[in-house]
Amino acid sequence: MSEKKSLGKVFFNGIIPENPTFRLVLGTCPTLAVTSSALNGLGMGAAATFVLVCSNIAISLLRKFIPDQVRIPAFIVVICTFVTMVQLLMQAFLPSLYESLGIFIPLIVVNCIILARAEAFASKNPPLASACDGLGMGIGFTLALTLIGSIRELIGSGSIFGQNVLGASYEPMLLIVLASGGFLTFGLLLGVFNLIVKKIEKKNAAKEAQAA
Amino acid sequence: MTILYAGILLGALGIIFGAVLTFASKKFHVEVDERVAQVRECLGGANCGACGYPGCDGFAAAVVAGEAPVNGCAPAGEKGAKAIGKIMGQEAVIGEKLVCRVLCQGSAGIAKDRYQYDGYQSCSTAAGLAGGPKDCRFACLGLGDCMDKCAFGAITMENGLCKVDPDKCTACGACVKACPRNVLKLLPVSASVIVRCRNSDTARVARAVCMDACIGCGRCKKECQNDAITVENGFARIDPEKCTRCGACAAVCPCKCITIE
Amino acid sequence: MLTKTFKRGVHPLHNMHEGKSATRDLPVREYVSDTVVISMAMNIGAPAKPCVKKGDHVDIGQVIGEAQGFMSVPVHASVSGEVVAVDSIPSLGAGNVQAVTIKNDFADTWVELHPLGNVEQVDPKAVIPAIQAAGITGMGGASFPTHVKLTFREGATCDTIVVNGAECETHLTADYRLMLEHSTRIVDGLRAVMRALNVPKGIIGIEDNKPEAIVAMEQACQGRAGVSVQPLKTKYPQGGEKQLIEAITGRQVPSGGLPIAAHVVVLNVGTCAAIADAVIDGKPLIQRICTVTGCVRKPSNLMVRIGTITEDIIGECGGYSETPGKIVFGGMMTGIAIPNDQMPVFKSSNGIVVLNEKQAKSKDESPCIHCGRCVAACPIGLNPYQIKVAADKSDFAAAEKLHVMDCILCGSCAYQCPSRRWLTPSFKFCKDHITAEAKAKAAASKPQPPSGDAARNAATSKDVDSMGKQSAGHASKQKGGATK
Amino acid sequence: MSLRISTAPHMHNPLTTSRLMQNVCIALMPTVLVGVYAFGFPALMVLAVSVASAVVSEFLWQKIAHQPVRVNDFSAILTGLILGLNLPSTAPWWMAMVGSAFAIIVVKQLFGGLGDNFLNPALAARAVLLASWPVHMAASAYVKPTFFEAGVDAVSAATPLSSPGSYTLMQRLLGQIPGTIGEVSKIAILIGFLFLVCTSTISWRIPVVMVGSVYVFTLLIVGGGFESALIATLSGGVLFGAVFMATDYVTSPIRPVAQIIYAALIGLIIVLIRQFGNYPEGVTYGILLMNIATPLIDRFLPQKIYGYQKKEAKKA
Amino acid sequence: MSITEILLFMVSCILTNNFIFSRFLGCCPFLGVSSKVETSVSMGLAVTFVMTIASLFCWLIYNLLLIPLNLTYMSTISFILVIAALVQFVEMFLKKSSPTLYSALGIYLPLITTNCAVLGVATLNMNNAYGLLQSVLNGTFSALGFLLAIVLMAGVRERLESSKIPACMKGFPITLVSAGLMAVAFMGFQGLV
Repeated sequence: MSEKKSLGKVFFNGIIPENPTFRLVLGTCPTLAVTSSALNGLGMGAAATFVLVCSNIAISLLRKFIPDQVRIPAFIVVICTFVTMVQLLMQAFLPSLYESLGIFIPLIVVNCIILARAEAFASKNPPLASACDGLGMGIGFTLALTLIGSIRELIGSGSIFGQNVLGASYEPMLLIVLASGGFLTFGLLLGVFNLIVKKIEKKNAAKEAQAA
Repeated sequence: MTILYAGILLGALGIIFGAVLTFASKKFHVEVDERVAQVRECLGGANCGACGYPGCDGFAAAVVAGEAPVNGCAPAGEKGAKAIGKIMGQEAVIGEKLVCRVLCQGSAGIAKDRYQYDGYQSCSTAAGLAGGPKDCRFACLGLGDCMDKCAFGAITMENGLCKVDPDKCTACGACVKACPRNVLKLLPVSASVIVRCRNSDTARVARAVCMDACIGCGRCKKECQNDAITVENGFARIDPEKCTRCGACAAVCPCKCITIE
Repeated sequence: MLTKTFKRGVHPLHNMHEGKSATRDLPVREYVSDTVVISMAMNIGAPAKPCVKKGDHVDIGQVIGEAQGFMSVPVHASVSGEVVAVDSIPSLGAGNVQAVTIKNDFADTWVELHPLGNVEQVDPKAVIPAIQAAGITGMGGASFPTHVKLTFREGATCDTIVVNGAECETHLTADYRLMLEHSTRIVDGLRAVMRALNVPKGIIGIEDNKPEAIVAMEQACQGRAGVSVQPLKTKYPQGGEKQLIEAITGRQVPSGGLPIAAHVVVLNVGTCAAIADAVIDGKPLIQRICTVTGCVRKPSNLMVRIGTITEDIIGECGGYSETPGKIVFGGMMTGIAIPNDQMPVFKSSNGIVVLNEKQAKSKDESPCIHCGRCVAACPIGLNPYQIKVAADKSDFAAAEKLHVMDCILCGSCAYQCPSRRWLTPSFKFCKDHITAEAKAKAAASKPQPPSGDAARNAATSKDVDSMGKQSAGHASKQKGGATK
Repeated sequence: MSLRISTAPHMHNPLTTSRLMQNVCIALMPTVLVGVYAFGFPALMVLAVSVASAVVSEFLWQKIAHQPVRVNDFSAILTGLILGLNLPSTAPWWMAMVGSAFAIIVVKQLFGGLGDNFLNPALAARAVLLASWPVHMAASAYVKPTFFEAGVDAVSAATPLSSPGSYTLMQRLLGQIPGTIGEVSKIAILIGFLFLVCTSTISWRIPVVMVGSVYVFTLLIVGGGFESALIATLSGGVLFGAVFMATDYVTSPIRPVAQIIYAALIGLIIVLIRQFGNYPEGVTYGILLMNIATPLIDRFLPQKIYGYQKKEAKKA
Repeated sequence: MSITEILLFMVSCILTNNFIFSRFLGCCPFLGVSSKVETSVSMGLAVTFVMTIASLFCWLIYNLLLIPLNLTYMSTISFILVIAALVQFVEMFLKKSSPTLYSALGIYLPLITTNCAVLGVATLNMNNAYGLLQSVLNGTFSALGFLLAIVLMAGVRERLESSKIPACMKGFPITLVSAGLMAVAFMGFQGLV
């Protein structure tokens, strides 16, 4: 089923048309938990991208050898090795980010995006295409996380990436940084995203109608 | 040395669990409808639960049982939906694609009102009150029973008359059943020339109740070269097979009740 | 005697709305108009077939429409005179019905009658055929053929007959005046039915806002075997069949069942009086008491002949006092609005209420605020606000799961709703579609079902007209005449 | 003659939705007057901003979403009033505005407008404000009512909850104790309660059972004599919450038995939070949590329908 | 662990730091499967069943195998293997032994393997170095918290079915906002323990 799609298209597909967070709504756990600050969002996105790209490449390389019935456990093992690698690297080089992400680094293993892409794409396409797809998806995920993280940080603590933006007089709305704020912000953003997509589709449809 | 231990540990765990599982799968074998497995194959496989069903197996079972829509799995995308459609045998409708047509033009200005109706907004309720708010016994009452019933949003109400969007219409027939006045009818898409009236009263009564009513004068019948039009019990009917869409009948109809979609 | 009642319900008659006061104390006046239009479909069941032609002369009580089968009753001429026309008129429900128009020659010549004599000695077997021959149907508003109600499947036993004197509808005082002026007639009719069905007990339920009627009926019951009066609390819908049974006998009619399943038969006081006329004098049902009230100069209780035109009746009551916005047959809670004042009176028309423009205007719906007043009002204990949500989506399966089929369409919920939501009509919409689907399924399964593929093709390409669309008729469930 | 035809019933109980909302607004008036009298001009400003912001946000939302503008059914005004009464008089104006906008747009209109929200808008907004700007909303922001005596600076004093002994019972009833604008004077709330019950706008069940359950559970869990339990019940927002917030039709159960369960559990949660939680006042969270559970209570309460019990009736 | 400690631990796991509303573990199935109350109850019970057993096995493997061989960095992969195998075994066992229970509960089992909650609780047990009893209790009580959250959410979502939610908010967005408002209400329990 993997008809030849140009690599660019596959890459771009992950960012807007099938953005894992806003369009397919996968991987909600890290999206809600980690985005209390833009930096965390970026960190989590980068880690997930790294794992996604590596596991896609590895899985598409091994796709011929993995018997079909045992494919899910095999994928999990592959993904897990990369996650453990990321975990150890982060613990060594970025201890502060590791502390703030906490339990969610090992949880990348069960992140639905990675398993979904592995299952739906990587196990059926050549390594290069899978890598692009992994990269596209990863960057899409990172962009989404960073966007949510920066919004929450802006409202919740008046700063972005730590730099104070809204001045001293602004009294930050602490709720947004807390747990419930995560749900609310992500839900409202998803709603706004749907609205924008619908408006674009309506404009295209209108254009097509005139053209037809 | 610890690398060795790690390898041994993983290997041991893998072997032990593998053995237990193979033994268990033999002992606890239960046969399953193979179509479920095929449908399961086309799904995203991530058990993400986005479709609202408990995981991909749950969704596959629901699709085979006919409860879940073929395109319910978002990650599977367009390709998945078509593949599942093929497995489930929902081939494209054999023969021509049907679409629902509105056989009435009695919107607010055209069909005269019998009384002002401001009760419950439902056609079958209004039709049951002294013959319905429009003088014509066959007119569309414009209160939206068909619109409520259409699951695909293909029907909208304009100026007291229902309007069907051919692209969205999947010819499921729910609206035809919902309409108390039989104004809607499933016709092949190509049958674009339609007589939009079904008033079987005499010409005098029909003209009195609606400006665009068909009075069964038969002028269209004479005009049509390939004899596609028959006039029965007071109104003209076009046979989709014979009609060549030339539109001659529409030009000559005195009451303007033949339209070309 | 302490008053009994049923659970929940609503009290719509706080004095601001007490429509009855206008005509409570006015004695019944006789009124005969010069032309009558007698419809052939005045009751639940098959309409009668006219058996007279234009130009025939008819006497009062002569059969002008033969019954069509068991679920149908003959129709009699209510005036003597010459048949002017036999044509179709718009009915209260969907489509048109056959009707006989008679020009009254005021000779009041009766057709030859054959009375059965005193009710205490009447032969039990002859009562029910006499009731069918007299064309008697329920006078309380449902107009169900009485002889069908009194014939039971074998194995069904009945130990009580309940007579509905509650008249819980707003504005109507027809039954009240009947109880005051013809109390013995009612008891005679009840005794006749008790003899016919050999039932030991007959109880007449009357709301306690009609104390004079209770006294009059109690006097009429003196010395009559097994007959008594039971005062009931004034509450709407006390007059509903199921509510009367629950209040008087404490039993409940099982869901989907008929009152006979609770061993009770319910008759209206008007029906009992008509039965007495049929048994004692052999007279068919040709006239009834009808309350005319609202925006008329002289509100009154009229003994009108069946088929009298509304316009003449209102003329008799001094004409309109204001420009009419809406004319309703029956009371405010379950009455049917009529399109114009040419509509004739039926056997079930217990009242004509004329509303002015302001009263007729109905506010539009606002969203449900879950206040629970409809749940507190429903005498059956349903959740009206949930059923309405299903009805708006035309989701009949969900509505059926919420027990919409048990709804008696009494209107209490819609009356109480502060957001003016169309609750009762949406339930009628659901019930009609569910019964239509059940009937279609029954019809489809009865003949030998066509083979698989043929059926599927047949369903889509077949010309939909000939499916015989059963449109949602008003009380008269006859076939929708609209489609060819 | 063109007559109008509509479906039965043709007559209605004169009570309408906007009439109900107006009744509740009227019932709130005594509390508003005492609150403004006690806390002076700042309280009036907070109430005005919160009501205005509620009405404006509802108007804007319905305009943008092309819905029929229904601001005249008083529900927005009511939400604004209740939220205003839930804020301390020292609350900054922008906080009242943000709170009302959040209540109307996110908690109510986003779910479909009047009748479709599952949480009481005013309460959800108060919880959000409490979580977002604790310093303005917490008990420390309560000031002693100045009753317009000039010169007395608004010193933040110990609240009746934190040190029960410092105020006499009478002071509590008349409202000479620090607290939010609406919860101070118990007498005014009782007047409002009586008005609502007499005009049958609300049923007595929820307020009475809720206050009763707070009293009972205070006795059971907190212990310490009937007197102190009564004082604990009367102090804080229990009375105001019971009469005006827990009885919001849209978010409270429908059947009487369900209402009793709902009110009893609110009382339990309030006492638990007061005794063990780190918030001094549990009313907001008690009511919100039971609003969440209301759909479950309504759903699992058996429904006695005519014609389905009394199996023996058929046999007899 | 005295009884009162267990009770306090239970209240803290279920109410104060509820798995969904304050720890964000297991949100995917929470958002996906909570449309009907019956399915949510089954899902919740299945999660409780698996998390309890998973906590037990993971603790055993961690303390008896990984620590002596100081392979602690292998914890994630071994936990995942254990959970996957466990779920597979339980699913087969249930399908065979009681089809009714399987039809109600079993179809959720494959969904649980990729559920962050199960792996989350195992990892938390490891991080907090709970004892055997405490980690099993943590597994059970956290799952009960998940059950409470998903059943409440199902009740709310069924109620919202009759609401006129704007088109762009239908589906996930309105569920997320509802969960957010519920999380605000659950904040009341902070400090309860």
